[in-house]
Amino acid sequence: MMQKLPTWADVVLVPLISLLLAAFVSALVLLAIGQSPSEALKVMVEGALVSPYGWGYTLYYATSFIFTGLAVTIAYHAGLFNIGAEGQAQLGGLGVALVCLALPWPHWTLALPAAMVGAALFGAAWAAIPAYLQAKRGSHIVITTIMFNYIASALLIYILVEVLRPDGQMDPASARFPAGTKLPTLHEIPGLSLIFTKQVPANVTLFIALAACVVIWAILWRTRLGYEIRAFGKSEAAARYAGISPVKVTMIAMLISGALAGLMAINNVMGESERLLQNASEGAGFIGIAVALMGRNHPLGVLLAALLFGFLYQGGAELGLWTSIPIELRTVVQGLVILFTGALDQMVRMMLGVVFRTRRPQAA
Amino acid sequence: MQGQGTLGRQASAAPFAIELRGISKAFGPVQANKDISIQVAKGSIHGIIGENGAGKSTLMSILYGFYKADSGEILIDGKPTTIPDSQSAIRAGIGMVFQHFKLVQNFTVLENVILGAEEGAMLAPSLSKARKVLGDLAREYELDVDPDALIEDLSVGHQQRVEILKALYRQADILILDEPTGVLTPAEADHLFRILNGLKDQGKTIILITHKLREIMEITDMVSVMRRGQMVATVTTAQTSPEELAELMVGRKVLLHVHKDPATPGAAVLEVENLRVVDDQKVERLRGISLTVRAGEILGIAGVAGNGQSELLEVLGGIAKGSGTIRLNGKELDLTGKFSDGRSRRADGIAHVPEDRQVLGLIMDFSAWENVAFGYHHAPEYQKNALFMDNDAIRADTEKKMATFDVRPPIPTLAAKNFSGGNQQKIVVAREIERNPDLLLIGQPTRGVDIGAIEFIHKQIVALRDQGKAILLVSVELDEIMSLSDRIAVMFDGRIMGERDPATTNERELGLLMAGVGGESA
Amino acid sequence: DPAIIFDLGGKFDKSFNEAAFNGATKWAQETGGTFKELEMQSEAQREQALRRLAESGANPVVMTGFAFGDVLNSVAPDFPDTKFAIIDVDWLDQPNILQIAFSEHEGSYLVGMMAGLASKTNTVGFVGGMDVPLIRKFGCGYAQGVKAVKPDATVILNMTGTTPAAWNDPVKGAEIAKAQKSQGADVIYAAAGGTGVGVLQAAADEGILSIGVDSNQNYLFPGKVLTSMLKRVDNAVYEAFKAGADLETGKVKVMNLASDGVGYALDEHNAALVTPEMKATVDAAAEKIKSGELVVHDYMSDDTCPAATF
Amino acid sequence: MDYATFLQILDTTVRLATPLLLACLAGLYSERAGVFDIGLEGKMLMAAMTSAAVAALTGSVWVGLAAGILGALLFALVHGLASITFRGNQLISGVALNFVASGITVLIAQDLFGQGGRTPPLSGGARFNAISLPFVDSLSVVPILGPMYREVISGHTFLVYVAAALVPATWWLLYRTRFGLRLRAVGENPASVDTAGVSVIRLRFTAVLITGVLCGLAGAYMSTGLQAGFGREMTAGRGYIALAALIFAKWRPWQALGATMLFGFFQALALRPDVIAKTGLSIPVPALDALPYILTVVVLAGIVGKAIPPRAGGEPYVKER
Ligand SMILES: Nc1ncnc2c1ncn2[C@@H]1O[C@H](COP(=O)(O)OP(=O)(O)OP(=O)(O)O)[C@@H](O)[C@H]1O
Ligand SMILES: Nc1ncnc2c1ncn2[C@@H]1O[C@H](COP(=O)(O)OP(=O)(O)OP(=O)(O)O)[C@@H](O)[C@H]1O
Ligand SMILES: [Mg+2]
Ligand SMILES: [Mg+2]
Repeated sequence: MMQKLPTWADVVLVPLISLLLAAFVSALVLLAIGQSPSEALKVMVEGALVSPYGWGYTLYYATSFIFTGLAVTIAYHAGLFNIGAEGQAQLGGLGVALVCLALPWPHWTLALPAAMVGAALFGAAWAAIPAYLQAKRGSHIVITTIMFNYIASALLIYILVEVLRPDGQMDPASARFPAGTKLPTLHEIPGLSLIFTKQVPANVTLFIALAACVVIWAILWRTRLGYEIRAFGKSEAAARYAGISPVKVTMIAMLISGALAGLMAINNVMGESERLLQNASEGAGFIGIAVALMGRNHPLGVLLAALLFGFLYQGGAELGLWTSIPIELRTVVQGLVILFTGALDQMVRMMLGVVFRTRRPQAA
Repeated sequence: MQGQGTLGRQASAAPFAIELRGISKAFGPVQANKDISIQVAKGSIHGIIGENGAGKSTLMSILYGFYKADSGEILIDGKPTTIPDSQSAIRAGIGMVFQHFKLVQNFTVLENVILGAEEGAMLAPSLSKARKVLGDLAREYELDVDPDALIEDLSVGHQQRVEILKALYRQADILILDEPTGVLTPAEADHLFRILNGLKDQGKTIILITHKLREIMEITDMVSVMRRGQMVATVTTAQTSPEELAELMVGRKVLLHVHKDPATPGAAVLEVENLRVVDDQKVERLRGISLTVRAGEILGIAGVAGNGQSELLEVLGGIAKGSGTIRLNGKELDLTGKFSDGRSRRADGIAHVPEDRQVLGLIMDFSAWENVAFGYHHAPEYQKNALFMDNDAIRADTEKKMATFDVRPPIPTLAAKNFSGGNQQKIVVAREIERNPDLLLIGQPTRGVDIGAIEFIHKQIVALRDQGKAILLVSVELDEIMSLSDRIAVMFDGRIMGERDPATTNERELGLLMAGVGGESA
Repeated sequence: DPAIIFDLGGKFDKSFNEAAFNGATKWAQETGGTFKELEMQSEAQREQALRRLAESGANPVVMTGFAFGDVLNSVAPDFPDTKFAIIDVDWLDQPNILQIAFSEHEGSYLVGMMAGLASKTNTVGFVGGMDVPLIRKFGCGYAQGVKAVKPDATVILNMTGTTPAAWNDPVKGAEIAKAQKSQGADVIYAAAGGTGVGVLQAAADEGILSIGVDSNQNYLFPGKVLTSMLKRVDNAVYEAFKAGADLETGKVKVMNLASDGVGYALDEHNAALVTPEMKATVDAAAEKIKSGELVVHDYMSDDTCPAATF
Repeated sequence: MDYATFLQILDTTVRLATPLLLACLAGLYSERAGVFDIGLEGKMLMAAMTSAAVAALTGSVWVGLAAGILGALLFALVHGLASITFRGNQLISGVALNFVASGITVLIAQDLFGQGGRTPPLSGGARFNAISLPFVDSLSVVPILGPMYREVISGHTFLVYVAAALVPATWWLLYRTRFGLRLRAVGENPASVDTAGVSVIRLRFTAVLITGVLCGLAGAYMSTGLQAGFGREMTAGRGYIALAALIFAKWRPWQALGATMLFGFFQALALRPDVIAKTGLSIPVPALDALPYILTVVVLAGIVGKAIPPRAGGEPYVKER
């Protein structure tokens, strides 16, 4: 029997303990392959959090994860499990590339809004088909979005190789974007450049991501649309009773979700690589799932979880650079975090339930 | 108390088929069963009654090993028996027909019957044996079903037979039936009772859970009454009366009739002509309904559950699509297109208290204030500006409505799931009635609601009528229909069988119509 | 310390990256020095890896593969004091970059001759990795070599894919090899990084001969690998490491047959397969190429091939 | 395309369809029992690594096979714990385990062999070798069928024939035995099984463990049959294609054979751009790669017959709210 936990325990304690469990198992894995967990942690912390350089990367990754985390979050509130953020982010990258390459942009302030529209449109379009199939034909969105991830990657390979690759270039990538599309990095922003004294990949997209957190929060809890999305996500039957159109909510929620996932491309494609590469999203769509889960599907939580995963990602990269621990440790840790926060959370709750049950009589 | 009578028999007669001692069971914070003891004599039909949520199903599920009791003991034929799972219950000779059938929809009857009672690792021998046994049982007890039919193609009545066959195939001596007649027409119910009497004559023991006092009086030997998780009495049926049972059930004298003045009907508000609804499985659930509700009157729709009442409410409320014509105050409503949704209906002046508040009427995880805006979240007074909702305004409105309807506790931020059923219903009724609609659709207004709330809700309905509003009331409780309605229409199999004046009709006449016997319309 | 970044196949691809790794290890063993190393996992990491190594003070920074070209071009100016060396690239123009290009067509020509001489079916195969001009350069040189000894021979050319995944798909390599065998090929040249291991494996299983690439792969399936086209990436890396901070940059260094940058492998594992006549024929051609008497057409010079169509 | 080429492509099809078929049948058991499993990929990968690693260390492919099965079983067990015992989200558990498998296989292989997450190449008794079926030579003279028998049917490794045999075996188990009846029932309506006195938990765990065993076979085939050694991410999305095939097959064993053969055929075709080019059609290779996924979406959209999953699928069985 499930013991009901106090809300604070559910919101704070459960993710925290899940995280600790994931860390514990990761440490066991490290010990098993003959590495020192404390050494690994030290490298990760130093590489990701101690220097402005580390923060530059941690924030860069976090920016991407905020977008995909929010994408998963808004779909989740509509009762839809969007596993397709990865494919949507890839298509978003295509949108960014097409916009950036279309014109000799004079200044980034002009290119950025246009690229955002491109990213959001392409991401949303890629979410639209699974959404439509779910809304109209009841095709399970989890499976269709998985399929669409693969279709996206095949499509992108085709476009990069056959269409966007400039003559004479060997790697499957688009041409470099014109100089006028270069987004200022934190190093180039007055004020912040005092902290970030060297070139870092984190760029103005970070502020767009923060704004997106606020916007998504406002949509979900302050607008009729958000109200309808949440109601529909809790009970489709009741939503129908209240005159909320399942098709409309499913479509809109997924379109927003896809647009958010697509917007991630502003960060990595426009802000960092400045050209479209194959598999540019690098699994950030999947990490979005973990970020949303950890963040309890709340924009503030997503922000914090994105920072955590940004740390994991950057710290993991540093492990790959400076230790003999393969970078794949990062994937293992991510998997464990998802496992413990998303699938074994009930186990944590049960454990806590026992604690709270034994504690209560003493307190009374 | 008459309950002592049973104890008196203990010394002389054979051991009880079943004896439960001190059974308790909690689901989290809900104490579903509290220290329950009951004895059931061998070869008898023992009734159990109680309001919704009294704990009847829980108790029987414990006996069947589906749930584990927190404490207490079970004696079968006088021997203490532990029933940790259903397998043990089956071994102890207990069979149970659940309130919600436990059948595999896309299996055949035969496959469902042998499931869990196979003869060996191979299916073939089990199937041929079951085919033969089923033939025998069918002859013996009038339990015909096609052994090769898929469950999903069978009517509920037949599905129930499969459940009974399952139990008999496992050679159950003790048969538990949980509200078996809720889904049956009176004729099917009579058939069932013949079967039960036949089984009783064979020496089998039967426990029957039902809400219907008539059935208790008709078929049981003894009856136990439960209230709020406790066993309040066990009496010999012959020595009690429906009134006494009702009083035991709710814990105080029941008001049989609602006080109301005669109706003064005005112009027709709702006119329905030849309304048809086809469900997802392509089954026609409404087969040409025509009816009229006028201002200032309550039209009651009586009928056994599942005869199209839900579909009628849903199509009127904009949840389901249909064909035919519906006019509200003379204006024809959209039945299939863009405006055939709940939002349009509300805009047209139709309020709807749905039959199932937990599934339709409320979002259980939403707070009370969010639920008060539910369906009316587009209302201008709930908006701050073009973009944002005015949550403060909704909370203020909620406080007001909670005060008017005496919702307890009056905390707008409390989640709906944390209110009791009666208070949940009050929130829904408050939300819909306070909108001052021209037409109120109200389904099962008092299902699972305690008696105080029943009276209150009934009064609100009558008050709305007296303001000159039209009300369409659907209820499976004949008493409620009889006491509230100004006119009664009886539904059977998607049709209106006839209309009666509550002043001149009686339960017997309505019961016949509900069974599809002797209606005037086809 | 010097540093090296390996491309997607990873330093144990038994081929291109492994050759680079061997060069680095050789330097470390000889000098007792240490070097930083890094394996790419994805396209998008290239820039971070490069910057991080440059920032850490590594000098020179060597990277294997043309895929780094574009990224290096934008990173190098930010680290004017760091020297970079990049293999398989010759189109950049930065003062602190040394570009190292190999004449793979020449080496491929030699192993093509070997294949032509060893083939009994008059049909030989070529399995390329990612379909890019560089790999066509291998294929084209190979085809010219085959035709030089057997003008009527058939050369089946297949590429594994169009993305970097093509460097690391042994299953596909094996299946393509099997397909080529069924089309009659009895010698198959794999120029496909990690994918080539699958080609060599399948060829060994099917009882035909294969030709390795970049590193000496003869030992992988002794008696089954006819020879290996050596691309002395190991030497390139070794020399870059040895030069250290004094590495001469701002130019393209061409490593060809004459400078021992490419060649073919002969050792105890394939001694039985290479007859003295074969060796003599091939060595003679090699001398002619070195002397400039024989010019092997370079596909990348004009994107055409006289001996094969892609 | 001439007959020999056609046979050659079919031969490749059989080889490439085998891991899909094994994984698809694996998924069938779990999903028929009501436990969704998008973690087929991870289990295969894990099995591929453990089997190749142990085969490399012991020199015996049989010990390797056993290790592969154990590796996949370990993951199946975690999935069972998460989704059956602790009633967690089955989809999330699957996603998570795929992540873990993707990373931990490399960590372990790197720790054991220090070759960048690869195992050394397997040879001799450490891998499955092709089996020549009887009468290959004498039957070769039979027109059409003779070459077909020689090229397509004969000459595969042990696990290919195991996979083929598993199709009728699964059908028989599912539709002719008590276990199959219960398994199907628990995926449709676990309460029916529970009230019939059969443990839902045990049934589902059994199914999930069978899934583990079959994924073990699929992964072991990848690294010791199809290839000779493990390499990082070597399953390359085959677990997801198998899942797609399972939907395409509407959760039925014979149709699973058909679906995986079809998808295997696409993969085989994608390896032969020369053959496609000769047909005059210009189908880009990425389009062929994407075809299984597109077909699955088409099926899911109900355009080619609707795929109705087991009704209780994806939902943990909760008796008490
Ligand atoms: N599986 C369960 N999990 C949690 N709570 C439950 C469960 N089943 C029943 N309850 C709760 O236990 C109480 C008793 O329920 P039970 O179903 O036994 O009532 P009942 O008398 O059969 O009512 P009804 O007439 O509506 O069938 C109710 O409050 C109900 O909400
Ligand atoms: N089905 C309907 N029935 C009645 N009125 C409607 C209906 N749909 C829309 N309207 C009215 O038309 C106007 C514009 O519709 P619209 O759908 O844009 O509503 P809205 O207030 O913007 O809500 P939302 O932002 O949730 O879509 C609203 O003022 C609404 O009252
Ligand atoms: Mg609107
Ligand atoms: Mg009940």
